[in-house]
Amino acid sequence: MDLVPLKLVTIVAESLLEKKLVEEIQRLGAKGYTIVPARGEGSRGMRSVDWEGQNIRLETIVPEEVALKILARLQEAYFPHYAVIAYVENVWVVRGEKYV
Amino acid sequence: MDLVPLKLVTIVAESLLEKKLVEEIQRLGAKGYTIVPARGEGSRGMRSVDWEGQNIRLETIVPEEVALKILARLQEAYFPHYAVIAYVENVWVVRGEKYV
Amino acid sequence: MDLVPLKLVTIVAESLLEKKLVEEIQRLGAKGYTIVPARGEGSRGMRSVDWEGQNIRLETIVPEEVALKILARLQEAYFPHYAVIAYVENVWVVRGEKYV
Amino acid sequence: MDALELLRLNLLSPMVLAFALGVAARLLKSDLAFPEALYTALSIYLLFAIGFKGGVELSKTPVVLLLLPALATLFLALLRPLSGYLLARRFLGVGRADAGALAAHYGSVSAVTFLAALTFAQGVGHRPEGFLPTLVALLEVPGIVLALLLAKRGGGNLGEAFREVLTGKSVVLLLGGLLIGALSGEAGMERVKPFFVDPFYGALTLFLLDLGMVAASRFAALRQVGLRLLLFGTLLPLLHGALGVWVGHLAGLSPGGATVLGAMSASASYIAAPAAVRIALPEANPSLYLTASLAVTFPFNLVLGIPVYHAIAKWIGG
Amino acid sequence: MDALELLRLNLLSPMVLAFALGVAARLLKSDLAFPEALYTALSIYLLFAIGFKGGVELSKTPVVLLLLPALATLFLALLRPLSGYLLARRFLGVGRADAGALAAHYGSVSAVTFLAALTFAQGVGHRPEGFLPTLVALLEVPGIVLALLLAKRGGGNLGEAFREVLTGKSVVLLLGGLLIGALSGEAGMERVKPFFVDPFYGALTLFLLDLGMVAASRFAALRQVGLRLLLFGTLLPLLHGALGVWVGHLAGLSPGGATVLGAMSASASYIAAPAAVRIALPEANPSLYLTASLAVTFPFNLVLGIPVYHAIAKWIGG
Amino acid sequence: MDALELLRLNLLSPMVLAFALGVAARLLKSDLAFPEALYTALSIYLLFAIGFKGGVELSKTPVVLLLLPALATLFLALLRPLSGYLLARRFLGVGRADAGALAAHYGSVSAVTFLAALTFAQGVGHRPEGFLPTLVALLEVPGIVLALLLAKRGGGNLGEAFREVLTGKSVVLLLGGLLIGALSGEAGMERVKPFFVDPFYGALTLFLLDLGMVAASRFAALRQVGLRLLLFGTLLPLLHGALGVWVGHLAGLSPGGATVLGAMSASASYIAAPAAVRIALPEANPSLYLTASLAVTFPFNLVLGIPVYHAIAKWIGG
Ligand SMILES: Nc1ncnc2c1ncn2[C@@H]1O[C@H](COP(=O)(O)O)[C@@H](O)[C@H]1O
Ligand SMILES: Nc1ncnc2c1ncn2[C@@H]1O[C@H](COP(=O)(O)O)[C@@H](O)[C@H]1O
Ligand SMILES: Nc1ncnc2c1ncn2[C@@H]1O[C@H](COP(=O)(O)O)[C@@H](O)[C@H]1O
Ligand code: NA
Ligand code: NA
Ligand code: NA
Repeated sequence: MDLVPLKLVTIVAESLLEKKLVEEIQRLGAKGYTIVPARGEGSRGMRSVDWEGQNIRLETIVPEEVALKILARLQEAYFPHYAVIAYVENVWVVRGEKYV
Repeated sequence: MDLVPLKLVTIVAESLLEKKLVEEIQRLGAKGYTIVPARGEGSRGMRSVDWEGQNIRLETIVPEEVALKILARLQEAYFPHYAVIAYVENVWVVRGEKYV
Repeated sequence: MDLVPLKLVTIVAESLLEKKLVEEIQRLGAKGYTIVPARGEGSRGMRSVDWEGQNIRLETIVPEEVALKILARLQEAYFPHYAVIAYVENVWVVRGEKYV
Repeated sequence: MDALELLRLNLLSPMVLAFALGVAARLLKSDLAFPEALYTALSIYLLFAIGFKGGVELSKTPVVLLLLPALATLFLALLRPLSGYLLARRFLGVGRADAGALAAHYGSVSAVTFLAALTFAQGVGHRPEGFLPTLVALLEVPGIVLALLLAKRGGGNLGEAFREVLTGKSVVLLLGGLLIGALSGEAGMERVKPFFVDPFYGALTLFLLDLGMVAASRFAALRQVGLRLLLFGTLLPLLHGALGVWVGHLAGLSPGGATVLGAMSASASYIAAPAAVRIALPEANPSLYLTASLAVTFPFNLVLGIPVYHAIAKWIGG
Repeated sequence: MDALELLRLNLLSPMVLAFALGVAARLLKSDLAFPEALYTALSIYLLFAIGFKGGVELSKTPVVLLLLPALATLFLALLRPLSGYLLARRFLGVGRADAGALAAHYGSVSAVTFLAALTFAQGVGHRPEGFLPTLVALLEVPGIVLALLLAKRGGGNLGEAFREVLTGKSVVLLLGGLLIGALSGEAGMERVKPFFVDPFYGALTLFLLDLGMVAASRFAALRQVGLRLLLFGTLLPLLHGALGVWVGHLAGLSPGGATVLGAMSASASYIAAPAAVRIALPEANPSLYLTASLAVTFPFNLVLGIPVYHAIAKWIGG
Repeated sequence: MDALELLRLNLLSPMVLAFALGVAARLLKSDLAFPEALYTALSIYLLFAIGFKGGVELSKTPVVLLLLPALATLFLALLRPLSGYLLARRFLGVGRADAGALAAHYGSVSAVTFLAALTFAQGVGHRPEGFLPTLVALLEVPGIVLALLLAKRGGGNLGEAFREVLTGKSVVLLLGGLLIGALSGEAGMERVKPFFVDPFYGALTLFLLDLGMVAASRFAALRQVGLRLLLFGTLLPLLHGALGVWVGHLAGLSPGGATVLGAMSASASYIAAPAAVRIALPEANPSLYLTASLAVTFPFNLVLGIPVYHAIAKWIGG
């Protein structure tokens, strides 16, 4: 079996941003994503009191250059004003072509 | 403290498959697993309209050979017809014997 | 963009422990955390029948020495009596100073 | 009341309007969404309540009255998947797996269509027979199983699918509620009426609001699958519905009961069948069967079908 | 009944007491917590039910009666964000973004304050006009939009925020329910009354228990933002409330209706506005606007404001 | 009605049958499952509603009538953990931690058993005293604390467990509801009756369906822990139950009230106690205490115990 190395980008953000973040990552080249509702605390405890609840945890498996683009976009447009964090990991997948 | 390297296999699949997937991974040697309900999009947007909701995200920490067996089994029996993805990562645990 | 390497500690535990675990990791130096409700099976199937449901999956991004302290504390005070597992991974983040 | 007046009455019922609001909300891209737990909670409530009410009625019905309607239902249970399979093969030109999947959906029952028909029949003044929920189970289980048999003919985990249908939550809640209703009778009913009976219709209205959103999210797929599926999804229910009314009438059901049996027969499952089919026929295309049953047949029955079956029942029986 | 007696009645209503219990539970660090799905389910139920009831009433109201109250409401919709913006700039001394954010909150409406006022008015024997839920939507939408315009003046994704408000769940449920109620009328109402009307007040009580916990978790932030915000969050509602009662009276509303319009006008949104503001004005400080609207103005209106607006309405109109 | 007739009536109540359906669903491996949010929502509703109803009754009761029953309850609260501890040490032969854990469970109260007994007593025509929910809290809190003291004797975070019990959701909802009911009285009750009173019994039925599934998932563990635990889990409740009825009678309770106090005394907690014990006595084996309280004692009380305590109450009290 061929295991292909790729990047897994995980974004934890206030749930209000879900639609915008999904559009951003798809525009930057992500072919899929998985979202899980979450809660948490960080440097700004504050989350809007909202029907949607608090945070989402969004994962997307992408090639390295897409991962970098996503991080750059987050840094530019989201980190300053929103409660968002993001990190990258190395993962290995079968069927690597699915993610490119 | 001794940190033991192991593999973390993550499977994202339509929730209908939960019971079957748990049986498969246990049969192939996994000693435990953690499941989180999830939603997502990939190459087939379509998920059955179902009481169970949409996706599950299943994680299991296993030795490398078990990880490979799990991926092989997924590739053979699930990837063709079901909405499933899987990936492997390196993790380090305390009490390595618990997972073997 | 500068990517800073850090450790991601993931703890899966019975949900009853949430408050205690959050206090512990913050005391040991974690600057934030993300929690997702989960279910699972391991060496002790048993979970208390409780309003809170079953497990939580807690993630925290920390420097290596904090990660080790967290694992040591879990090993000492939680692994013997509670249903808890924990593992560490390598992740890369933007804005590394946020986690220290 | 004449037929047009009844159609108007159906269209302006809170139930049908709530479904339309759900559709509109999705088309307007509103962020309105029901939590999954609410959807599940409403499903559990509705199925158990309908079973329970049926059981209490059943406890007052002599068994012999049940015999003919049960036979009629079994007849429908055998015929519906066959006609569904054949029409899918011939008219849609799909393969064996897809035809079997469609047959399973049109061979089993949509509980909500059943509820809507029951509500409609009561609303226009009928008193449909109390044992009708029993018939739902009788129609649901053999229908799915036969359809899967048609598609598989000699392979696969049919047994698993069979067990899945029999112990599926719809059947357990419906039959379980029925049994509890039958055993605890009027005395039990008296105590739980303000929970399981009085608010029932309102809860159904809320549920349909959600179902409208779910159905609307399938409308996009309609364009891909095309006109033929639209025809399939309206003609087959009309055929099954008329047949259901007719055999219901022959079996001695009241016009109200025949209307409901007709609607049951005309309906296509979108809860039990998709789950069973996904396990037993993974190679079938979900886009096809979900769109047909949920985005075409369900709204068709809800809005037009039920008044039509009622008109037929009046015409034959009344 | 005199004013003090009414205040006592309000304070000892299950609704206000449930809110207090929620606050107490949070201050005692109890582990009591509502699942998010329950909060959402209750919200959906309450908004739809209030819309529906309003719609049924509306179906019995001649349109011409609606004209003047609608104009009065639009007048309030234009004035409230302006006064909110100015007071925030002058009295709190905050920047343009924060002032715009506060203006959006005090320019739109808290649905729960509206419900509480309606319940209060009915409780003391008034029959507030049935079209009041229509006025909620009329007050909500222009208020938020104008406030965002004030803050942005020439930049940003205002359109997105506008669409978000119009298709937001509050507005969709309220207006959708209203439409369904108006179309299905008394006949529809009869069937869903045991679900949407009879248990309404109890469901609202449960919801307020949860809201008390949410509000209490903001109390800690109060100390940081200080006394001026406290004054802002009580004086502005008093001003808006009195104004609302007055123009309501001028527009021909009954004392009950004027009380409710006053409470609406006095209220600050904590559902629609935060979402819209977070998207359109991310640089505004949520601590400021959430604390003001949820931890100051909402409890103030619930406990003291509503009886005061009622007293004014009686004094002017009664 | 004689005792056998009452037993039959209890067995065929929707409540007990729903519990049985839940058990059956789990044994048949049905995929029926309640979302966690529904379980929590029902718990919150039931506890608050029972407290509220009790509070309204309480508002009509002279305080002096409460004195003796409260003393009787405190007596039970001290005695029950002691007898539980001793029986666990001697008869089961378990260590100090396990005995303390069992004592905490049989020293506190199962709210659902309390509700079932209340419902049963009302169902057979009694009018149990309105202040009984107050007694639940009085029995629950000291019971758990004393048991933990027994097990710890000189170590550990007992204070934390104590706080946890006092501010636990069961106690907050029950006592909070009671307070709200007492303060808002009949006037408040009138408005929320269609939500908190009328549908109560039906909601309890649904809750028991879920509890049946949870209990059944413990049945497998029964075989491991063996016959002695089964005896422990039925004899201890019989003892505590008879004692509870007796002191209730001495304290002047009506036969209905004595039946309910007996059932409370016979019950074992499976909500508050497990949480407190897991924190304070992590070395105790959950398999033991959860199986005993949830899979043995709870169904025993629900099906057999309550009619037995009622028979005793009739026999003693006339
Ligand atoms: N060190 C961390 N580890 C894990 N999750 C974090 C961490 N810091 C922040 N988060 C998550 O990111 C969200 C936003 O963080 P912040 O912008 O720091 O408030 C928080 O609500 C947490 O869910
Ligand atoms: N690139 C991706 N990154 C993260 N999750 C994915 C990705 N692609 C697919 N998924 C998840 O896997 C599920 C099934 O994928 P698919 O079979 O491509 O429809 C989706 O619903 C997503 O939850
Ligand atoms: N090998 C494993 N992989 C993933 N999750 C596990 C594994 N073993 C245990 N868990 C999780 O950790 C929880 C406690 O484990 P245990 O203490 O072994 O019962 C389980 O309920 C699972 O959610
Ligand atoms: Na179905
Ligand atoms: Na709002
Ligand atoms: Na308890």
